[in-house]
Amino acid sequence: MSTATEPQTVMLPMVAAINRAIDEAMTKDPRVIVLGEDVADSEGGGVYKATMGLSTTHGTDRVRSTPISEQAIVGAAIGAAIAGFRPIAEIMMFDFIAVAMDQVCNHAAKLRYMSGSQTAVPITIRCSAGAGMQFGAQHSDMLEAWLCHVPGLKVVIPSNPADAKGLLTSCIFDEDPCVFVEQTMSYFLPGPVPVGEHVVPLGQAAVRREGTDLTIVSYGRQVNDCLRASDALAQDGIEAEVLDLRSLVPLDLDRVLTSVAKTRRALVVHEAVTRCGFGAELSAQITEHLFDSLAGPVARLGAKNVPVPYSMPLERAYLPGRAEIVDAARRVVEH
Amino acid sequence: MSTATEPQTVMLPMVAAINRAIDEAMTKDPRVIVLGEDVADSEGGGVYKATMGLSTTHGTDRVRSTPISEQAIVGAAIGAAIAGFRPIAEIMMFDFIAVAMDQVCNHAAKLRYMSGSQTAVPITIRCSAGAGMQFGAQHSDMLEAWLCHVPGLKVVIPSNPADAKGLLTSCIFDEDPCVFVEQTMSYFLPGPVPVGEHVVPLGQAAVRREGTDLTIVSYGRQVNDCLRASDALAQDGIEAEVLDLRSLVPLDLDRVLTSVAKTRRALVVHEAVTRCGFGAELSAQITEHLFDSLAGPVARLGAKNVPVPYSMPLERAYLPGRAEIVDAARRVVEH
Amino acid sequence: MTPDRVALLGMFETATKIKQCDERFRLLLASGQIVCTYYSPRGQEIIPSAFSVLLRPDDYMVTTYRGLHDHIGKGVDLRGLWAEFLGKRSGTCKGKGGPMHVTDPTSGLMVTTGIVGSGLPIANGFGLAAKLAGTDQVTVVNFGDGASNIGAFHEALNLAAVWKLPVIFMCQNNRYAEHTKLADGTSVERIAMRAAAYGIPGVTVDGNDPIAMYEAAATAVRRARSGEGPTLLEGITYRFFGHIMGDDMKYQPAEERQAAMDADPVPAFRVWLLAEGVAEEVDLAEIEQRCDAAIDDAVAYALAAELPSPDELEDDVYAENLA
Amino acid sequence: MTPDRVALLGMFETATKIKQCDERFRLLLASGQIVCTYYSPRGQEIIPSAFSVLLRPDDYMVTTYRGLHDHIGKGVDLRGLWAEFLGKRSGTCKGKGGPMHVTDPTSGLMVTTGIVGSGLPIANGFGLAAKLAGTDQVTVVNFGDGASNIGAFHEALNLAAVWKLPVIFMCQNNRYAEHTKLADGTSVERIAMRAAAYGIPGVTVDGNDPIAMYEAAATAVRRARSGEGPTLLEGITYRFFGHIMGDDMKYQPAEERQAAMDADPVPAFRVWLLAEGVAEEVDLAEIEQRCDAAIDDAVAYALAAELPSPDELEDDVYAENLA
Ligand SMILES: Cc1ncc(C[n+]2csc(CCOP(=O)(O)OP(=O)(O)O)c2C)c(N)n1
Ligand SMILES: Cc1ncc(C[n+]2csc(CCOP(=O)(O)OP(=O)(O)O)c2C)c(N)n1
Ligand SMILES: [Mg+2]
Ligand SMILES: [Mg+2]
Repeated sequence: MSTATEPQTVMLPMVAAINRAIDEAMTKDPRVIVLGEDVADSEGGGVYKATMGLSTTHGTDRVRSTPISEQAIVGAAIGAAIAGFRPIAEIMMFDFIAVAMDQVCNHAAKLRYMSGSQTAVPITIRCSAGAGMQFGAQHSDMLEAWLCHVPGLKVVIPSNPADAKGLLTSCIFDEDPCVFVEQTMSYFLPGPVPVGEHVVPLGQAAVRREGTDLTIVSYGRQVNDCLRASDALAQDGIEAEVLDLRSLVPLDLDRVLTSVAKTRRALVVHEAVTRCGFGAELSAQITEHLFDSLAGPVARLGAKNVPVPYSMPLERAYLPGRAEIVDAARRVVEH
Repeated sequence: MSTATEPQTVMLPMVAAINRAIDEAMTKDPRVIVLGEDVADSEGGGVYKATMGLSTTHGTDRVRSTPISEQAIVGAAIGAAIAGFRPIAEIMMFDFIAVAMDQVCNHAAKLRYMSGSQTAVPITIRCSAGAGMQFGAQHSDMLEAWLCHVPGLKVVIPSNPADAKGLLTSCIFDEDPCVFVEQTMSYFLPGPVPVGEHVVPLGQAAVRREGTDLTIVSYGRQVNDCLRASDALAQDGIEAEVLDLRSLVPLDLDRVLTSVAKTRRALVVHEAVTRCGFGAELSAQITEHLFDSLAGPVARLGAKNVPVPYSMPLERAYLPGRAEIVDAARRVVEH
Repeated sequence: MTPDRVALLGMFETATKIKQCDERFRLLLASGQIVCTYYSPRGQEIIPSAFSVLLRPDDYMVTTYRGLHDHIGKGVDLRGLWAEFLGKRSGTCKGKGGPMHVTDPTSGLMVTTGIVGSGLPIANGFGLAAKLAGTDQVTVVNFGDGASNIGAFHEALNLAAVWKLPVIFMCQNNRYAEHTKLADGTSVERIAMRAAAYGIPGVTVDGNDPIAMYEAAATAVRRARSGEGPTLLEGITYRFFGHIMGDDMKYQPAEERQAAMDADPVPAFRVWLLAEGVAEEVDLAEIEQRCDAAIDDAVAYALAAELPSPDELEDDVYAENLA
Repeated sequence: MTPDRVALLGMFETATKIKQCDERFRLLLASGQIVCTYYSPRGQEIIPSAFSVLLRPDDYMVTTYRGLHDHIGKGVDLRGLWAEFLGKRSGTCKGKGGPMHVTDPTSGLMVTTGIVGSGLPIANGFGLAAKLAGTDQVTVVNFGDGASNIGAFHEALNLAAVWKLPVIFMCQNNRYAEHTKLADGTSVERIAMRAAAYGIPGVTVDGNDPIAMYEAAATAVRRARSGEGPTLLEGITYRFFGHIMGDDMKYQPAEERQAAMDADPVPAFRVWLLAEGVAEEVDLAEIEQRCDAAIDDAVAYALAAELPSPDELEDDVYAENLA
């Protein structure tokens, strides 16, 4: 990288990339507002500092700290969205969405349909999420499958800082309600992030690694584990193609099918509990479309079917890790 | 049926079978209590009369009408259960569980694990559910997949009055939190119900029809549609085996695999939206276990991927019906 | 702020239209000519009538499944409304929403929800939008006495108070939540007493008294419009025909119901208008005929309208249909 | 109901144990000897100390992530507690729950929840159980000022009032909800004012004043135990060390924090006990040494204890492991 020319990218942790996306969206469009617990600078700019500086730059009218009232937060976002704003509502941790599921699923998701498209709910709900920090069972869940089961919602999970910026920008300007899931374990990992406007469209998976022997489909921070696992597999002569879905709804099924048609073997990896996780949907869809060309069953690797345990060795055993990915991929190839 | 001997069964609609199950459980065990909106007789014994007579028989201490406060209802049930009672909490319609998801999923489901089994939450949550009554998008959802994704919960959906009685009895006396889903459209369909103690264990699927050409796996009222569809299929020489899962968690995977190993073809049918529905999990599991013996991909038939519409022709098009089951089964066999 | 003649006649017209609409619905339902879930608002006509003459079309309203009176009061077109209840394609929401989910942005009727209490947090969003946009639009959200016991009520009132939102929380206290008497589920005698928990005005008024209701609503609207913040308004009323059409109403003492029906607010309003000399018999009869005609027209329109086609099922889920 | 000498010394012992435990946690965390999420209760010792001498082991308690002081006050064994915080197999909950989810039925500490406000509805269930079983057990549920803005608070207080449950809603008002000042998120000055919305007693007390706190708690306990129903009790206190260990506390004015620490309730209590002649220096020193020794023992036990094995992961999800 030359210092003489304006750099195209800067190294930023994901949490800063998210901050930039919001900042730039707010600068570009006065309809973008932010609401959530502790989001304003007088409250520290968010517990993970994702909204730091925004209230100072854009004012506390547009960046509003709220009481601890998730139904009120999402409800206010919905009403303001119908009335023409583009609210970004923060639910501090994904597990807490459980107290607001009615607003999210019975209202945000359904109001366009129930009104025959007379109203729209272009909100973005940001949630930090996931295990790995020893926060225990109520601060560690990945619940994207709940939301993917609800027609009307879009569901987005970035795997790296650049995508976090680009996908969040898409969510903010999308005409439909989007849930944007930010795995806390990824917040502080740096990566190159494009400076200035950067949009990653929803519904476009990325091929993170090309390969011929199996397709590993993943999303969120597990993509990185899949890539590292692929390096290990390559040493054994197994070439994995790694797909990063980026958004689950809309789903880039074409890209998935193209890859699996080529490799004839697929493994789906995600952090959420396996039972009724998004991997089940993917497995079913891949099988429905490609049964005759598959060399073996689509395999799934997710978390164990237990509440997230506190103690570190248990939490480690709960999560799908690199070693498990390698093992699962080997079994897929050996079928 | 002879009138001289005590009949083994009586014809009852499902709602009455449910009433009997609760009545008998309350008679047998003083720890069984009921709470929910309008459940006592002064409030009419439930909007569908499922709890009619119970407060008169067992007293308003044990059959308690509540305010409209689903979090308070489930929370009170949880606390009382930990303290030794066996509460049956009614959530009037399944969609409304969205306001109580935190109590159900973060608490009822997790407290045993989080306490290292020092406490247990033996509650039963009853919900009337499902589309077909033109109630529109907020009174018609089938959300069992949400709950199956939550470790710690059990999920039960009866297809007929006898099972409703026997399965509900199992739920009430189960040591874990059970969600018992009652499709409103089935409430008033009569069927033979065993008189007196009748227990159907959780985790035992029933073969409702034997067949050799494909296995149709279903649960709840759609089992009956599958049976009628099978009659139509039989006229074309297609013999479907129809399985009624009865409980999704625990799942009688053995029974499913035994059947599909025999027929080599499977179709999963449920009322819930297909995307990320329980059918995805079943499809994935069947494929994982039986890939090499399957003659074609596991097919899924659920509701269309839209909020439940109000207008009758739309609601009909939304739901999987008998004709769609026949078509789907034909496609499965033709693969 | 007493209502002038125009306001009074406007209120009477709204009340009459609601009453007649309800009567027509119940008639057609009872005779089997139409089929739909129906939550009768009969007996509760006065509250929306007051707002009908106090709100502008660009003011926002949110209501519930028991919303027909509010829809009419806010000015939702009767043809579309009837067609929506009958599930027709030309209904307000293309037949997709139905009676519990009427939306009509043209008249400012923004959301009708079937989930008890859930309209309140959303109403705050409309209030927030008005505040941020710097307009003086007011939002009215209607809900029942029973709804005051659910969490969303509490969160919404607190947030509205903290943010001083221009929202009127209109509790239509008809003394029953489905089959449950007020006192059996609610720990205060007057819902408006709960305003003390949020430091905002809480006002209880006879919701069947046109003057009292108008004055209380006018005060709340003025307060909201001038940026002074939210009000919790409680109108005491009564639901004549049970929770839902078909309901056996056994839990409602017959005498109590009879007493309420004897004090039917719409004919009482009529008598009062004549007695006070606000209008002549002929004026009121003309209003009644106009309403009748409008309803005849709407019913005929809705009955003749087409049902949607199954092809339309998958539209309107997202801005663009997903693959 | 003034506390007698035994009660006062009991309270002092609890307060001391909490303070020392907290200091040890922060010391070991700061030095990197242990790692865990930690929500310091330092500054809030007096509230649980009052309950520690007023409740029986068979009385129920529910608390939150900021629960260490309540755990100690209710009598959770220190060894198990320390082991649980450190994720050890011999922890109270086998290391599966962790600091935010301590359960210890032996001492009556029934639920510790990490979801703001969610303990309140569950506490009603314990109250209901006691009522149905005809015992005179009391349930205390602790929560913060911020929690009084969430829906579950409202639903729980209403239900407790309607059912007259023997539940004490103990709001530990430490004036911050994470980083948000009370006034910025809460529409009333005193949380106890919200009791009016449920027709139950609402009492605000200096939660750092041992006598006032004891008296208010004793009144609420007596009321609950004698079947008179719930109380909303608000103890004003202050959180010395931010929301969570590691928190930069920038949102807390330094002077405000300093003033609170200057009025540290535990040494103040000590001074008062001596000044009033309730105890001699030697009595208090003995208590302090006893606490210290107990903590030494618990820490040593917890540090030496084994971590759970991955084999244990899938146990305890259901009564019997599913296939
Ligand atoms: C969250 C939720 N719980 C329960 C219901 C079922 N339900 C529909 S209306 C109603 C009673 C509401 O009473 P109230 O608020 O007084 O309104 P009213 O019907 O009297 O206008 C109930 C319990 C619901 N729709 N939503
Ligand atoms: C439903 C929910 N929303 C948000 C959070 C995140 N959170 C944890 S503690 C807290 C502040 C609670 O403040 P308060 O009730 O005053 O208790 P304190 O921490 O001061 O003891 C918040 C917002 C949560 N745990 N649960
Ligand atoms: Mg009512
Ligand atoms: Mg606090």
